[in-house]
Amino acid sequence: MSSELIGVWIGAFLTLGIFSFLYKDNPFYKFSEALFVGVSAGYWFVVTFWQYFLPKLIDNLVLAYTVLTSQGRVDYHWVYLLGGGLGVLMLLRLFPTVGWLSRWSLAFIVGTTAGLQFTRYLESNGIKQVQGTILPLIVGGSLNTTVGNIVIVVGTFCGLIYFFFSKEHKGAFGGAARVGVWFLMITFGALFGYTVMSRMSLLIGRMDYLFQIWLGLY
Amino acid sequence: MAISALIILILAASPLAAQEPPTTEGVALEPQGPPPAPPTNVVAKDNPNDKGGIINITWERSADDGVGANDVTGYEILKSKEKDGVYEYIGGAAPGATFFSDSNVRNKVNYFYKVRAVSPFGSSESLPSVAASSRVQWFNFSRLTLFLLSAIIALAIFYFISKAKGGRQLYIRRIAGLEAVDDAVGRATEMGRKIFFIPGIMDMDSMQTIAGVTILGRVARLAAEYEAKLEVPVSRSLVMVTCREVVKEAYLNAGRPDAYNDNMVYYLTDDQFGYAAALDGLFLRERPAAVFLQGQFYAESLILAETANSVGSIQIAGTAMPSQLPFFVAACDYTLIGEELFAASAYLSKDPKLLGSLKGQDLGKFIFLLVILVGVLFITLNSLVGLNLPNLAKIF
Amino acid sequence: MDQGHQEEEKSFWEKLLSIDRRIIFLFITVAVAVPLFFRLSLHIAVTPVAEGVYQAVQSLPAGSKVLVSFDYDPGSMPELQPMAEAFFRQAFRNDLKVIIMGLWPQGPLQANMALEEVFKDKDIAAKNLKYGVDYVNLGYTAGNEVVIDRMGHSFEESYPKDAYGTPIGEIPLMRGVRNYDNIDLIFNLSAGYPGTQEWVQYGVDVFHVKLAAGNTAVQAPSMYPYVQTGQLSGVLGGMKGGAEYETLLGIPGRAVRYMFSQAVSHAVICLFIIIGNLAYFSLRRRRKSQMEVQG
Amino acid sequence: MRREVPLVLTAIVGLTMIISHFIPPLNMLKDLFEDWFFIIAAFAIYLGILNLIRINADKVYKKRSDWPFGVVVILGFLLITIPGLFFSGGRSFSDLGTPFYYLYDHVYYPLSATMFALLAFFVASASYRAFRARNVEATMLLVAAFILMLGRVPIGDMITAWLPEGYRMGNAADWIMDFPQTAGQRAIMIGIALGVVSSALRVILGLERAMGGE
Repeated sequence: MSSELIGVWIGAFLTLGIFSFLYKDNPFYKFSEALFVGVSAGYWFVVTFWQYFLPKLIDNLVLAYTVLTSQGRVDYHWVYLLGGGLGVLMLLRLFPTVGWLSRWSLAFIVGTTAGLQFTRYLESNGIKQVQGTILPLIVGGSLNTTVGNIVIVVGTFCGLIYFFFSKEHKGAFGGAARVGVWFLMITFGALFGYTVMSRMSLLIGRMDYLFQIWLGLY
Repeated sequence: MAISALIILILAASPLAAQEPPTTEGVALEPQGPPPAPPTNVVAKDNPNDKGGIINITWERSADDGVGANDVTGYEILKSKEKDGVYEYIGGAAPGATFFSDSNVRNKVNYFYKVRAVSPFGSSESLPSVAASSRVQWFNFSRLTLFLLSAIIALAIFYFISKAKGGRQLYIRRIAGLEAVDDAVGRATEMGRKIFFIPGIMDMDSMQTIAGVTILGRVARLAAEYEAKLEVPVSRSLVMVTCREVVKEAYLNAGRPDAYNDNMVYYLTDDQFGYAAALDGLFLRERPAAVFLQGQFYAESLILAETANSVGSIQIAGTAMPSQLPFFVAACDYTLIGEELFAASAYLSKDPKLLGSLKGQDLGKFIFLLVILVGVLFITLNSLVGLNLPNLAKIF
Repeated sequence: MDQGHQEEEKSFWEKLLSIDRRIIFLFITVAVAVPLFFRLSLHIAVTPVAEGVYQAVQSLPAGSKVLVSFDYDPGSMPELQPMAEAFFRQAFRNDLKVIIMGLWPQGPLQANMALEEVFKDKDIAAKNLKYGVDYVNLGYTAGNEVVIDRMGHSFEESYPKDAYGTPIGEIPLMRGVRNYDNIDLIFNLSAGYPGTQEWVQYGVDVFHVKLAAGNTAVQAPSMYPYVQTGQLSGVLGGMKGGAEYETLLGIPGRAVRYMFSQAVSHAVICLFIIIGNLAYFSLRRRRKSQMEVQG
Repeated sequence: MRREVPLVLTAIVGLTMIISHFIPPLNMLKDLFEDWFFIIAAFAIYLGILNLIRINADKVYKKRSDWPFGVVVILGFLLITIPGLFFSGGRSFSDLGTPFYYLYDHVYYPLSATMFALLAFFVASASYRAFRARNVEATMLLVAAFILMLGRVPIGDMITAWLPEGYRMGNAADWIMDFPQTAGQRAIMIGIALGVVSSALRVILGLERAMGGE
């Protein structure tokens, strides 16, 4: 038996293990699930080690050290020690007495995400989308585009009205907000349909694996 | 003639021709025609809006690129520190290209550039560009709109927060689903069953978790007042710590510190599906009267909502994850949609800072709505009556 | 209607609603599994957004350079792998030069798997494509959207070497490729973050490159606003998107074959929703009429 | 120290990230902070893993119910970590043919793909038991979902074949996606953008209670 074939059998065994949950919770499923939890933790451990920890931290420190020993000067790359230090603080959460120190590293993470997202969201999801909504409402010669443009402008406009919080939804304003909700619901319907599509595709993929790759039925 | 044109075409398309290293002393092939016309009008300029270190070079294509003899296989960009000095090859560009950016320059140093058109039959150089140097720009003007908008929204938020702190009542509209919080908690008390509060599966660095935890504060307060049983199973250790603080404070404020204990908030597992499966089991066993799903959810949303629905719980959900919202809307009694989640936390806590920032957000929306309205009006009038009003999509 | 009949009707709906969910699971299993054994040539309707992707590639003259970023892992293979294969077929058929990269660690491996599949095609094998000349795999670099941003200045900064350790300066295809200015189209296959949204925000909006994308079905709807603004040339959504792409190319493959299962499973879900709602409404009506009696 | 340092740190880092977006010479700081971010994020992942191992080791040690599965978790972790760190060619650990890739392909991938495939079954069960047209809004959602689900597969066009071409279910699905759906997405996107902006600002300014602010 080739290692590839053994691999396919292992994969099929684990696939059936997870699927067995559909009948009822059982030791076979519990085994597969526990293995999944362990293996996925290990997977991320390995990936973060080689792809973040090593290149971003160790490599920079090694560089700083090489400069220090070969040229005898303190290089800018030593600042990575600070980043590494903040990282180590994160691990202190495991120890109740000093666990509060991990808030420092979390504060750094929160600050970076907040700062990055502030400008990024405002630009790409705010300004760019507003620009995209500035469309002519009447396009000569194309009824489809005309209707489409009107739908986009009205839908975006009313949808935004719905998200207005400092004015009561009454009268014309309330009417617009209600139209906005309809647009949101149609959007959710579309998302719903696409999510179902996606999940079914994954199931098809697994079934195909069992029937074709494992059993070779067709 | 036809055959030679074919050969030229093949040579031009062949990857080998394009990859031949730059040579000035002709090519290995027998010359079968004149060298291409040189590129013209070479302009070198500092790359705008950066910290320097980049010069952009543009040129007009050779008369034999795409038209004429149509035999140009690429361009080579040459650089020198002196106009009549020795020019060095610094990079190439594909046929049809008219742009190259040199990121190997020092600020405030003058450079000259030439562009050479290359064909199988030789090459020809353009005249040198005028001197160009890169320099530091202290402000990125291409982001001026973004900057102004950020500033306006930030200032508005400050203004409204200070107003709210000063005791001004800021109006916030009714949010469907929030009234239901009282009913849900009351029902749990009547039925003598538990309330579960799930603050999503992400850590405290998610804005949605933070909003969810703020809502938890209010729910806990109500639970303390009604003497309902509240449980908060979480999937992150720091979320657990934060939730404990929040729930404890709520019980204290409700005058029921005795009713609080740390076991109300507990950690299950970090693993997404492990957490979902554990909650599934809890819901089935405890048959809670009410379930709150407030925070950042992923694929597990569906499993949670369906199970809670099947045991007959009142469900009040809220998330800003568009792809999970449909499941909540379809399977839960009330759902806070996107921005409503953030608004709800302000609404419930009556915290002036939250209320003020919500007002600031609304101002941002107002600006966006105004721009859309005026922009659409202008562009429609332009196309209808042929006016020449500014296109806001380009300016904004 | 007499009381007894109503009694019977109510118990029927109630029973129906409370059936063991394993029966529902069984239905889905059958709906997905059985059609896999049939080879039906279904008519696949092509959406304008998929056409947009196809045209973006088709309109490139021979020799154009396409950067393709594989931002997914095997978890999304059923949805994205058919698109990857179809893309390579179209690119090689039109003699485009392909530069492969990945923002997900497993991405470039998915590319190799797709290439392996595509090279089995006789017409493409006949072209005798050479690594480093006709296509190159730069591999993966950590850093998410930051990589996209830094590549705008220089590819070499983020990818000093290809996936096999060759410095990119020594790769014929990479000569003359400094940054996005030398790229004619970016094609992105994405299953989440980082993915198409980041390519739009950091690539298109900043460096004005042309971008087309293939997405999982969960993500695809969120990309439509970008298509409408022109930030994105087109988007393929899920397995169906792959099937459309295969149809446009005239080479029906796996995605087209899977469509029968997909169709039947969708029909079953719709049927479930209808039955569930019929039961819900008939029960609600009954409860209402009971309340009136009590009132 | 417990409260002030994190607040100040968040403020400094957040403001730097925003300002450097507009002031080109500060880009260097932004790049540095981003690198640190990845380093800390890596440690955060390690923290989660250590927690997991600790909990499972505890479970095994104290022989709690299901403790043998705790052993499986730990063995599963070692199963992929040891080859991944030591026997898979270092940085090219994920190349085709390495032991790490083999385990990934035949253990991790089938498990995770099947976990997600389970959702197909839950979608089915939820659609039967939970998705009700309980009001106008939910009805609109379900109708749109119907058109999409049927219109995106050949069935939709088949059952509407009696309609003229261009007006069938597939076209309706296209129309919904191109226009109303785009508009709805856009409203959500803009709303979320503003929500993120104001939350980010509150966090940076230390106004968020949950983050230890005043």
